[in-house]
Amino acid sequence: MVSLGVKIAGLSLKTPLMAASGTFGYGGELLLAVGAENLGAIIVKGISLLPREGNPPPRLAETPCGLLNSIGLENVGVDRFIEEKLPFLRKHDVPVIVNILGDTANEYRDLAERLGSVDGIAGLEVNIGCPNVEAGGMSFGTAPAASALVTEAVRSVWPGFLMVKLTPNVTDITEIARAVEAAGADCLSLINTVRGMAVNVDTRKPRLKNVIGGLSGPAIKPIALRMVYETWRAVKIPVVGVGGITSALDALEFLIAGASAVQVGTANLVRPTAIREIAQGLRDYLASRDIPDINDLVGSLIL
Amino acid sequence: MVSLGVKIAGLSLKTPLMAASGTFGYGGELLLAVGAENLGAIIVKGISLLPREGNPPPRLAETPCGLLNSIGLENVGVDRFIEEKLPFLRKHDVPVIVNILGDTANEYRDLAERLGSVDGIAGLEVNIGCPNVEAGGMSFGTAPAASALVTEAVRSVWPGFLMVKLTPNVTDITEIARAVEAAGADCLSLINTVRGMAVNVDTRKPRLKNVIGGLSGPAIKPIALRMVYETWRAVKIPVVGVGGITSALDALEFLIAGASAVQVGTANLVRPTAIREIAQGLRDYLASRDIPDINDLVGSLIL
Amino acid sequence: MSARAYINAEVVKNLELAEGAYHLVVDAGSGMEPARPGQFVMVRPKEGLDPLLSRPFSIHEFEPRRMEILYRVVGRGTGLLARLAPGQTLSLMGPLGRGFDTTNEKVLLVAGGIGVAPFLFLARRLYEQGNSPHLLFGAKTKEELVRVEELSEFCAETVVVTEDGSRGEKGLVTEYLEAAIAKNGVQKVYGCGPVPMIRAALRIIESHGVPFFVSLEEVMGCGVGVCLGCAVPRADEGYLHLCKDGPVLDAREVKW
Amino acid sequence: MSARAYINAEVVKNLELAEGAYHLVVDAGSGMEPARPGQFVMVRPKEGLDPLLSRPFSIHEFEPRRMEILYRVVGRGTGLLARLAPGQTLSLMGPLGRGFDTTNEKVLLVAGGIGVAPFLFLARRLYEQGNSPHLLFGAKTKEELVRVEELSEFCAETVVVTEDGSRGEKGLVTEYLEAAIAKNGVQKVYGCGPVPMIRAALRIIESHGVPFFVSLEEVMGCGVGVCLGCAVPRADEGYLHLCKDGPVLDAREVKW
Ligand SMILES: Cc1cc2nc3c(=O)[nH]c(=O)nc-3n(C[C@H](O)[C@H](O)[C@H](O)COP(=O)(O)OP(=O)(O)OC[C@H]3O[C@@H](n4cnc5c(N)ncnc54)[C@H](O)[C@@H]3O)c2cc1C
Ligand SMILES: Cc1cc2nc3c(=O)[nH]c(=O)nc-3n(C[C@H](O)[C@H](O)[C@H](O)COP(=O)(O)OP(=O)(O)OC[C@H]3O[C@@H](n4cnc5c(N)ncnc54)[C@H](O)[C@@H]3O)c2cc1C
Ligand SMILES: Cc1cc2nc3c(=O)[nH]c(=O)nc-3n(C[C@H](O)[C@H](O)[C@H](O)COP(=O)(O)O)c2cc1C
Ligand SMILES: Cc1cc2nc3c(=O)[nH]c(=O)nc-3n(C[C@H](O)[C@H](O)[C@H](O)COP(=O)(O)O)c2cc1C
Ligand code: FES
Ligand code: FES
Repeated sequence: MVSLGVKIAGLSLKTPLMAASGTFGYGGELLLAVGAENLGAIIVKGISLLPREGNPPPRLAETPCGLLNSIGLENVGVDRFIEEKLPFLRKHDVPVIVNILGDTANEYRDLAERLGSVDGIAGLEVNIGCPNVEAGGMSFGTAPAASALVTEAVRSVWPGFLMVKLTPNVTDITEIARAVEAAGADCLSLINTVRGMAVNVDTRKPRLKNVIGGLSGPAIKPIALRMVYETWRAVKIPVVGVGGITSALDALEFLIAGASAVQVGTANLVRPTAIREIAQGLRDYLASRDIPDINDLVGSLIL
Repeated sequence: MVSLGVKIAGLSLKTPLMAASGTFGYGGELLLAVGAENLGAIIVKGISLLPREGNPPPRLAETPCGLLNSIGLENVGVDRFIEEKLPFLRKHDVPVIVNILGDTANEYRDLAERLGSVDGIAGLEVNIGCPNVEAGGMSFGTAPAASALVTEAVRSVWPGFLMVKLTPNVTDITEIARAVEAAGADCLSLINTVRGMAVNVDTRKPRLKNVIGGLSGPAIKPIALRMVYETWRAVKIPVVGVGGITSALDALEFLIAGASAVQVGTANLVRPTAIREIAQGLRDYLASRDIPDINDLVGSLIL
Repeated sequence: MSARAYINAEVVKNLELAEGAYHLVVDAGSGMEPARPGQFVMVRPKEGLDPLLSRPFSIHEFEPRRMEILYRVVGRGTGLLARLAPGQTLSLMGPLGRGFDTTNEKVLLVAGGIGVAPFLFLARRLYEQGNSPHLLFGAKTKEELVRVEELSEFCAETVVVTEDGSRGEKGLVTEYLEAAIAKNGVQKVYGCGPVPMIRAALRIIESHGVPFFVSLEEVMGCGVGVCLGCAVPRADEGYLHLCKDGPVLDAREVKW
Repeated sequence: MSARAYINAEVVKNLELAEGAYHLVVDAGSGMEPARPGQFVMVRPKEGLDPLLSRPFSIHEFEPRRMEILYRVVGRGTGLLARLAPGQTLSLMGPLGRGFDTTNEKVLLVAGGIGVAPFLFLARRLYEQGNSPHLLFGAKTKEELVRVEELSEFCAETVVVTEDGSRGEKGLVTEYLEAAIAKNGVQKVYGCGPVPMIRAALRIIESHGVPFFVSLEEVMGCGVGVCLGCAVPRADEGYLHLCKDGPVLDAREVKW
């Protein structure tokens, strides 16, 4: 028997496979398809203090081996999340990580405080890829100081598992990573989507109503993997890899390059059973190579 | 008859399709496959003052809809280029644009000066994605000041057509674009490759000997298109779009989003006749829509 | 087996009925749960990541194991679909979404072009309940009036309209809608077709005070409610999500 | 037609000879120029961008129109190739690169596993020139000794070696190389197979002062010399480019 269990910053996961935020809903739909035993954690769709409508359609456009989305952070807001979604999630034996977002550092803090008052939340993932409303709208995550500010705001009220999710739309991801580490994050997840665009040449309109959206899926895997590797070498806290993982081999690339766990996003849309299949693929890989423990692979890249 | 001719910063091209640097060699191999009448310009493989060996193999790795390369700027050096390669290129009725690279701003300047002394060169494309050796090795193109410095150095000795090629590995491409515009560039080309990585999970080694390489091909098209659109709105000089163009529809996306011309790179490796097919596709598109002139499409995005 | 998984289905038939319009019949084995008229399936090639997303199609006809769709080739995904030969396999997930309400009221079906797809299954179901619907089917030319013979078998009356007058009435369906509602004492209208047709139909139908339910389209990511990609603006505020709240929606709930 | 373009070729035969080893025969029509032994072709699916790159394969046998390759399934591209059925088409470009020199000298061919691929065409050419080569063919097991009957028809002598002794001599080809060179008065050795085999062979062959030419492998982008992807380190400094300078190289020119 091989072991897929991992422990990140004190949080124990049955497998190193988390469902990435925004691609697994609030867990209800896909949990049964995947099976709780295959799922390290569920990261729910990004939650804000107040409900958000999201962007007008079209919100999705396919690109070569990729997906552009401009969902625009539609969500039910923290109160309805706690009332309507959390009870279902609590019933399953899978850690629930809440992805949070806000317009200001204070909003992030208030959100963390509110979530700290309820049971059944294993940790927070802070999405710092959102526009920093107080500073002209560039995303928090593109500046080390703003990234640190948000991290500190959350840390000040949330003593538990705190993962900060980095945006790839930066010149030097390690600079942001170090700032977030210093500000008290327990671990880092990366990458969020890469900003992209597509045009319909028949209508000459952008394929997304919002013009620009976030690129995800296999297309961005090499970018994500590079950033995970760079970040892993730059910080001491664990790194969780996200971006384009659709198969066990993809997940293994990230683990070998330094990720302590990974998140599966777009692949859940393509195949609701993706995480189950990836978990099985990991078991097969370990078994066929007589590797007893998935942790032996983490950071095992041979240069 | 529809017209594919475009004029960028005074340079007339028979079609808006240029062969991107590093994917067309020095023109010899593929020119015949494409046909001079389909080719707006040939941008030759990046040239440095002295010959360079390039990186050890493996230098290439395929990724989903993409290609990672770490050729490492292998080239014959400016003298052999002028002696051995330029005579062949001069014989064809296609503008030759020389892509130049260096370790210091002075090297770029010296190179431009040397190239200024010979005939048959229609313009320069300055690759500012190279490591800035005097400033710790981050690429020139990731800092506005260093980007401007290189541009000014070349401009000081090169009065002719000057295109500066931007790297996408930055937080805000418009900031770099504006700095390069102010420093005297005639036009901008973007994007160069996106830094990426891949791992062989059998050997646990990076797929590239150099570990990190540059991602090109259809996978990066949405990123390139977004940056072209952002840059087109931020500067007054023309923008040339590059990144993942493999079909006429791809080229049209860039033109509609603001590019005055485009470059075709990786697609030349996949199909040596790619540019010929794209040119034909553009003619068909214009004819079927009764658009007489390709220039009518440039920046025609409907929001 | 849960409906939240792709199953392999074997192509039984994939026939071009008119230029660019295909009729696909697959053997979905025992893995597909019974469908209701108006529901849809997500379809993808059995292998590969490009195209990445599955494509949604209304269920054209359904019997246990046997699932049919009617589709028009408009791009890459449907182009690949058109090339599948009998014996080859594809992946599909479904039935998904909420279908048409099939309680016994006097129903008028209004179809535009390939929008007729969901109505065969629906008409048969209504017919079997002893409640044959009326059908108003519009298209550009007679070639586009695909599957009209099969459909009219289950309909109390079938009115076809072509823009070029090559078959049936000449003009737009909307010009014949008024009469169809009034004459037959219609209690409910179901529509599927191009948005301009639906919009025009809505104005007419509303003026008769008759409920109008439409099967809509939007780009879909997952088909199962997790990505929030398939947003349709609500009449008041916010969005409906077509894959969960639809694809059949009350036209008055939607902002047009 | 220039060799710098892909042509459509129709699969005539695609047979699994041994586990994972396939023999593909295509009808390349009139678009393919005559090939020389040792040259290669770039092969890609007729459509789609994923996989993006073409895959290089040695020409196993060639007659006008008819081109054959012998390949082992090792990953995605070869996996897709293995699924092609007769009648389906693929894209190919070639012949490319520089092949084997076929002047009349006493030649020994040293093959390891699927590395035997380029030697059928070469052996036949030499045989037709009245200069049948000697063949030393090593593999793990007898199953991997694919196409050995066809090959030995054109060879003056065929020595097969398997690691498990299931056919012919037991051991590694390199153990029999010394004898093969000495006994037959060999003037030139051609090799194709795994790098460790080539390296070991080189040491032995060099000690006999006999030239050794090898067909090498490296990841290729374009196959026509424009991308500089296929670098092979030179013995002195810098790089050779396999698709132009090779794939057959003088083993002494290469840094091992
Ligand atoms: C619930 C539902 C039921 C449908 N039923 C049918 C049907 O029965 N018969 C039929 O012919 N078509 C139906 N469609 C439309 C069908 O899904 C699209 O035509 C198909 O996805 C186009 O794929 P493509 O790759 O060929 O086109 P693309 O090249 O992807 O795009 C061509 C056009 O189709 C649109 N499109 C692309 N992807 C989608 C998507 N996932 N959903 C909706 N539109 C998209 C694009 O915006 C574009 O305008 C239905 C759509 C929905 C949402
Ligand atoms: C000149 C030349 C002639 C060849 N002749 C033959 C032949 O006759 N028969 C045969 O079975 N194989 C031959 N090969 C090797 C063959 O090209 C690879 O096995 C094939 O490309 C693997 O593709 P894949 O998608 O199945 O594997 P991948 O999944 O891409 O990779 C599997 C392994 O193959 C290697 N590989 C991937 N792409 C290439 C490439 N473009 N070139 C070389 N290696 C690659 C990878 O590094 C990896 O180790 C030849 C290679 C060259 C360069
Ligand atoms: C439809 C969609 C919605 C997403 N919503 C969120 C979100 O709410 N919060 C967040 O941090 N990331 C969100 N993401 C980003 C993913 O969690 C993930 O970081 C990204 O898609 C890259 O991973 P992938 O390639 O596996 O999808 C979303 C992605 C998609 C495709
Ligand atoms: C093999 C290879 C070599 C390249 N060499 C150069 C180069 O020498 N100079 C340069 O500016 N860009 C170089 N590029 C980048 C391309 O010119 C182009 O900017 C990039 O590949 C994106 O376009 P594409 O997706 O069409 O390939 C190279 C790209 C590839 C794939
Ligand atoms: S398609 Fe994903 S929520 Fe509807
Ligand atoms: S494969 Fe491109 S130069 Fe050899």
